[in-house]
Amino acid sequence: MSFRDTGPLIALVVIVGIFAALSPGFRTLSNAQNIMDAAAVLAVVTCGVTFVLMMGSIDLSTPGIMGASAITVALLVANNRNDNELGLLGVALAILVAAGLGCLSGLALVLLKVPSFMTTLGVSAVGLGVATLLFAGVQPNISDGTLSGWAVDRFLGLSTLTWIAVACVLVGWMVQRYTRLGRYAFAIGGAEEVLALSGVNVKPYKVAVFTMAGAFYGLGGVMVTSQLGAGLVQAGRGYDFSAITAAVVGGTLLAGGRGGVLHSTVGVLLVTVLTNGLVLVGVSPYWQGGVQGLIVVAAVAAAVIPQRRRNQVTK
Amino acid sequence: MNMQIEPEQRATAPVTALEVRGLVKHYPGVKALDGVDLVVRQHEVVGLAGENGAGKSTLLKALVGLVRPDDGEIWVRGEKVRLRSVVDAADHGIGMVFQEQSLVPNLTVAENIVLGSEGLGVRRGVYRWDAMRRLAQEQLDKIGSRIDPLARTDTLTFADRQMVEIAKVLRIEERTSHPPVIILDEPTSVLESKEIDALFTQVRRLREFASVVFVSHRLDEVLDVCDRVAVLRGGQSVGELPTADAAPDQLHRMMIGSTGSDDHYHGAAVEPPAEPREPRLVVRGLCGRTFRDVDLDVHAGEIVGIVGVHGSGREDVCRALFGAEPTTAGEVTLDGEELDLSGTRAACAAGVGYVPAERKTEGMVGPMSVADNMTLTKQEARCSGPLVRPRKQAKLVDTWIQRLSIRTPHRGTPIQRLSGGNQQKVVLARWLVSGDVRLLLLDHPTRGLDIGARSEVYRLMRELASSGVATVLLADSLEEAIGMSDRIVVMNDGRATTEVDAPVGDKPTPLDLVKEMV
Amino acid sequence: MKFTSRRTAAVVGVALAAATLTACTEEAAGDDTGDAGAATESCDPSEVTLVGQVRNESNPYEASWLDGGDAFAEQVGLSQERLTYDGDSTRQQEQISQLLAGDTDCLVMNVLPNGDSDTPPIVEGAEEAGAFLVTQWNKPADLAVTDYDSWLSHITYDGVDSGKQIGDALAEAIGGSGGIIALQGILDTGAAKDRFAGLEESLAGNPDVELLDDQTANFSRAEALDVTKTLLTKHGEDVKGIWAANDDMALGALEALEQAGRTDVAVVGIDAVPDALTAIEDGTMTATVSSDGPWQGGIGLAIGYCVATGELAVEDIAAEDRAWYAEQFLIEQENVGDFVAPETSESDFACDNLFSRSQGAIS
Amino acid sequence: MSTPVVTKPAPDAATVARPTVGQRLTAFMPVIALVVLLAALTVADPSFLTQSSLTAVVRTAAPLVVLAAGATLVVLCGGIDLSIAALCSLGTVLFAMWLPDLGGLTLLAVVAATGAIGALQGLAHVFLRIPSFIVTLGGMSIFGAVALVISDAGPIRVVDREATHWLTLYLAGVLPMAFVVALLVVAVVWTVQRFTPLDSWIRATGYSESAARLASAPVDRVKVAAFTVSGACAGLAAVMLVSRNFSGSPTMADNLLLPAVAAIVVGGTAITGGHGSLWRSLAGALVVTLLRVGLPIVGVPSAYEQILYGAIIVAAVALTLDRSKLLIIK
Repeated sequence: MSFRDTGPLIALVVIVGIFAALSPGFRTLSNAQNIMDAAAVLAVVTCGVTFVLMMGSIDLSTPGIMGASAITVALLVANNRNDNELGLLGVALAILVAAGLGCLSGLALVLLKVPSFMTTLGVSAVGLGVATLLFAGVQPNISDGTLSGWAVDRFLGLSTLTWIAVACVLVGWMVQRYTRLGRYAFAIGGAEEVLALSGVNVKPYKVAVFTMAGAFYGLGGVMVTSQLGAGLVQAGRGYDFSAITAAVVGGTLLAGGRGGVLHSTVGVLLVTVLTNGLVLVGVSPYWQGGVQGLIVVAAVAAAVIPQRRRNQVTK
Repeated sequence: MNMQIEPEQRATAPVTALEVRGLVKHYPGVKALDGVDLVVRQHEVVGLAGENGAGKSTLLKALVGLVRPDDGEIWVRGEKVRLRSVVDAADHGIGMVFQEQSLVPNLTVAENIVLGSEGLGVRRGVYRWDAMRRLAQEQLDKIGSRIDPLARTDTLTFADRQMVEIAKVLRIEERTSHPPVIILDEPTSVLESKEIDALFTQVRRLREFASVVFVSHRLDEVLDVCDRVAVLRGGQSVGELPTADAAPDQLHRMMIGSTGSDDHYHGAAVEPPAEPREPRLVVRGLCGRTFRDVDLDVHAGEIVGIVGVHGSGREDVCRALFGAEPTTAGEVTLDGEELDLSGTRAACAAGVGYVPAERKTEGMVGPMSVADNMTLTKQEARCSGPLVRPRKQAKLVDTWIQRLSIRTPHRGTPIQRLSGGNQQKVVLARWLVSGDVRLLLLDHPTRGLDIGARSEVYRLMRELASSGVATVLLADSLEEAIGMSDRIVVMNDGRATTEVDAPVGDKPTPLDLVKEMV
Repeated sequence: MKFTSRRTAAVVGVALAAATLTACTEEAAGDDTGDAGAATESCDPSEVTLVGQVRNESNPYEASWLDGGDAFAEQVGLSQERLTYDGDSTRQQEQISQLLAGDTDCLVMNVLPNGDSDTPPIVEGAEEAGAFLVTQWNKPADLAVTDYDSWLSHITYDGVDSGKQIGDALAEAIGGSGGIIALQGILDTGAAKDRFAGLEESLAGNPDVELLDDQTANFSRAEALDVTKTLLTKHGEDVKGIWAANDDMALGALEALEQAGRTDVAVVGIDAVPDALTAIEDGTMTATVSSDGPWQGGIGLAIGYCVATGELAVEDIAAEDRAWYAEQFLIEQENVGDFVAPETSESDFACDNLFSRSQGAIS
Repeated sequence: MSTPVVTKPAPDAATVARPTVGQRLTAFMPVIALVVLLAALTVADPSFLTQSSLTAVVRTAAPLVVLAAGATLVVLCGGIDLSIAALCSLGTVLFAMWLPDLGGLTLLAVVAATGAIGALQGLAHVFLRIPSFIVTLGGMSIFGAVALVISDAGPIRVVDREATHWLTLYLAGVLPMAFVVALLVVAVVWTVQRFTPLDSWIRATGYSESAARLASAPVDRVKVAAFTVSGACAGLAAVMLVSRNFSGSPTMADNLLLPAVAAIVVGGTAITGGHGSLWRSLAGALVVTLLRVGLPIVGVPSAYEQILYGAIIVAAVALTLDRSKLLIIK
């Protein structure tokens, strides 16, 4: 394990230490649970974005895809808008819709050869549009017991949503480590042209990665719906940049080819601890964003400086 | 090794494994292939020689399905084939080790070896690392390599990676029941001599169960390892030679179509300065990441070669002198004045020039024009005051295009469309346009160049030396170092251990140097 | 030679500058619409264009606003152009200026400005183009509607009052003493500030109620969930009540309480969105203050329509009806039944009944 | 076997130096996309194509053009500037706060201040070797916080409208002054770039930073300069917004980030650096503005508007991107 890999972990420990020293409220067990619960959705979303970043692409479609899946699931499980009561099947369908939207970004990337930055931006707008269409002016509130129970029921002190996130991270890690899809995503970030020379057609894998990322965002949207008890078009607002930030802070390289799901998860915890700690320490709400930005830059700088070389390329 | 070979196959008379008939390929404005013929028999190593631009790479690409010929036929074991992709070629038993290494740096060796045809290593999209490691080990065993299949590829040395490439290409054996045809494109261009020997051993091993097409710009190597050499010129086959009775000269003449000079290294000997003057470059006790206590003197008009194996630290010394690699201690003076090593700008301003080894990624900016590449460094060459004077720039660039006989359609052509030798001349010209360069650091200036282009670069180096420029040369081969240098410094494990004078007429032999290097 | 060329350059430069200056005009040439001030001739009812603009349609309150606008438009046999700007101030300005660049003779706009600072440019643009404008919710205090001819009216609810009303209701619900936390709206809006000021007034009147913490959750349900969870951890059992600057945040806080297993905390909000009303009916939420989306969507267009068609003259609108507070009610469990389905009737939008819901001029 | 006597037998490499028809077309693609979009909007609503309507479009587009133009330089260097919108918001606050004291100098002061902040980001990127994405992402939240704090989280009214009045004038009755200024910015930056070595330095840095560095191009200084100009442009855009809104607010321009980046990419500038120009971003900004204001005005319902926006923007990039310069699309 190189410093690059352990750096974010050290940063996490240091920040936890500082907050624990500053705030008695931070050191409680219930706050630890709180942090884990708060990190759940971001962890799932970041899992998805990590695979895209590993390929060296970028994904800004999170808000749209999460919004579409949040509304879809709210309309498919028992709710106040219609008589649907599909339960878990509804959840699966919502994730399917999300995966479809993710697939769309991937297809636009490989078929139209438009950079992912733009295709995902476009798909995000499409997703929000679809969500607004389905929303049709009346908030769908869910009354499905299972889904709303996810946010409330606890097992070993953590809510079901948190366990879902843990499962997602595990699945993500397995995909990254043990499947062709995951390894090829990694390889595409490392040397895409080599894959072509080895007779690998990378296009289906790229589409598959975007589809999988879409599915993760979809699950994220479902989780937000479960937390809020209602389907919101804005369910994914802000998750695009916070997920990318978390992944990068965790050591996943924007240029691709390095990092992974576990790295990103450390990043997610780091970002969540920061948000939580700043509120507990009592930093003015005005300053919180700024302090967070500063710490993110500092964390990356601390991880980068030891490896600084002359003539190094930084984009 | 060679467990797959059935004895009777080896015993039978030479069977044609691969045949190319009248291959034609046009690119806009260029006829890259203009009726090329080639025959490769089983268990034969065929050399392919030709200057850059003779059509070698296009022919190779056509053989592995990366380029679709406009006309002509490719026959594999008596069957006419159409190769649409690398996979197609592999199915017909043709595989290639690419010039630019084609391994994914952040994957393991095992993955790289099985990449694209994982077979049992992947079941329904899920990796089975054990099976994958076994598969890779089988391949590595074929070439007798001891590389750990689960090592990350970017932790390997260059030579090891080359071995992995060969192991990887041998996978095609599993796609065909026949002995495969392995193409090695410039495999030696970045290897040190010891590593080259190891590679040649591999090539001879390969011959036992495969056919090999070997491409190198080093004619001595081609003659050494091949059974037969086919020569291309201007996109046409101009003939072939059995290597048994061929000399480099003969081959060279075929390649360039005339009688070249016998010794392309030394055009005219430079008179050594009558009395010893102060050296232009004085390096004392230079330390850095990969080198320690390096001392070095270079006089004006002198070419000093630094030789050493991989890891000797000579590249880093070179970069350090240009300010592109940090130093921790040491003094460097240029013409008596202290040389600022804090960055490339300072070095450049002091009259130091550097030609990097990685031309494509570090030497030139591919999509930019010849003119812009040539004038990227010295602003005074194209500006008056802060403004660019297009006419001044054009005039100057055209002058240098002519002086160095750079073959380019126009000064505005993107440099990436030029051949390697012409690209390198542009990169060199960059330091010459302002006429104030005092020290030139040349890191493998002839890497990947054909003989014609090389001798032009040599001529240029000589001219510069005779005009008083001090040159530090990291040569592509020992012979080149010996041929070009007036003095040779041997580096070993980060230290400059020995210094050997190499005046014209009293050159050391490669053997002398190798002894010092290891 | 050099000298002369430099002189030429100077002359050319001065000439250019002069030309530039003389060519500058206050407004774009072209359509002859902008004879500043309200159109003196009245429009034929069928020629009136009705435009309703809100932040987005993915918010139940604002969607119901646009629906109210549609209902009014239907009532007078027209249709409403629905515009949304996704909470993006610049985009709102862009849409308005594009709208005003078209035919503005009989244009009626019922606009929800994104923030206080967005109102002046909208007003000035409308004034210049002569389009009839009614704004709601956000307006800088020192901008007087009576200074303008095209800006017919500004309607809002008294934020200080609503903040205070729910603050008092909350104090009562927790028995007059104990700790509460406050969830603020988007800090950069008048509504958020007024409502919080109302809470402070209420706190002054209830000295035993202690404000433990205030944080912004940007009027968002999701953010309120996270902030509330963190604040619950920080203050634990001390939290007896949660004051939220709108119902969306109150609903988020309710979810957080449910997830934390707390049932002893009173929650109040503002806006009376359907979900909040349901929550009040169920007893999980304590109080909210009504604001009536469909009515707001209709009334703005109705005022503009009446003036545009000449049934009402700008001069005839009383000064106190140019900027006024609309009627609002504190909704608690006892009276929630009256508000579950807000209804507007045609009579609400009759030209002689436009200002019936006024609670007085904005002070 | 032949024995020719020429020394240089290979055919003279590529005789094509002139761009082909296709290449020329790519250069004009952003303009073509613009015209097509305008035509489509006119078909949807014939009353859209009036002079006053077009005037309004360019007036609206002015701040976006300036923002995108500045950020284009950073993108050409191979980086990205995500802080422009937040910096622009901060600029509006600074302008509104300083105007009473500084009067006519406020514009210069704001542009200088945002330029300096941009330079600071550039220095952090260059010397700490932090990817520009991260530096400017951090900058985005830091500037947002600073703007919130100094403005006390509220809009600041600009009472003295004379200071920005000139920006609201019209040149020759049709061209909004703000747009003229935007054009000037593009023209000036382009001219400086074109007639100094900057152009080749910037492109070299964008295409291949290490090659540029080893050729002794002042890579670090060029990058810092690009960030500085990007910051200064954000300040100028801020002044334009203030002239339009008569106030400064800490979140005023925050939503312009993605449209600005979209404008750059729609213009055909490669997000990976090297290839592109400010003129392309100008056309791109107009396309994006047309989409933002045109779609709702011609009566596309909000939900469909977003779907259309997403689809058209991807299609526009598919049209304008010169893929011959890019080997791999990430």
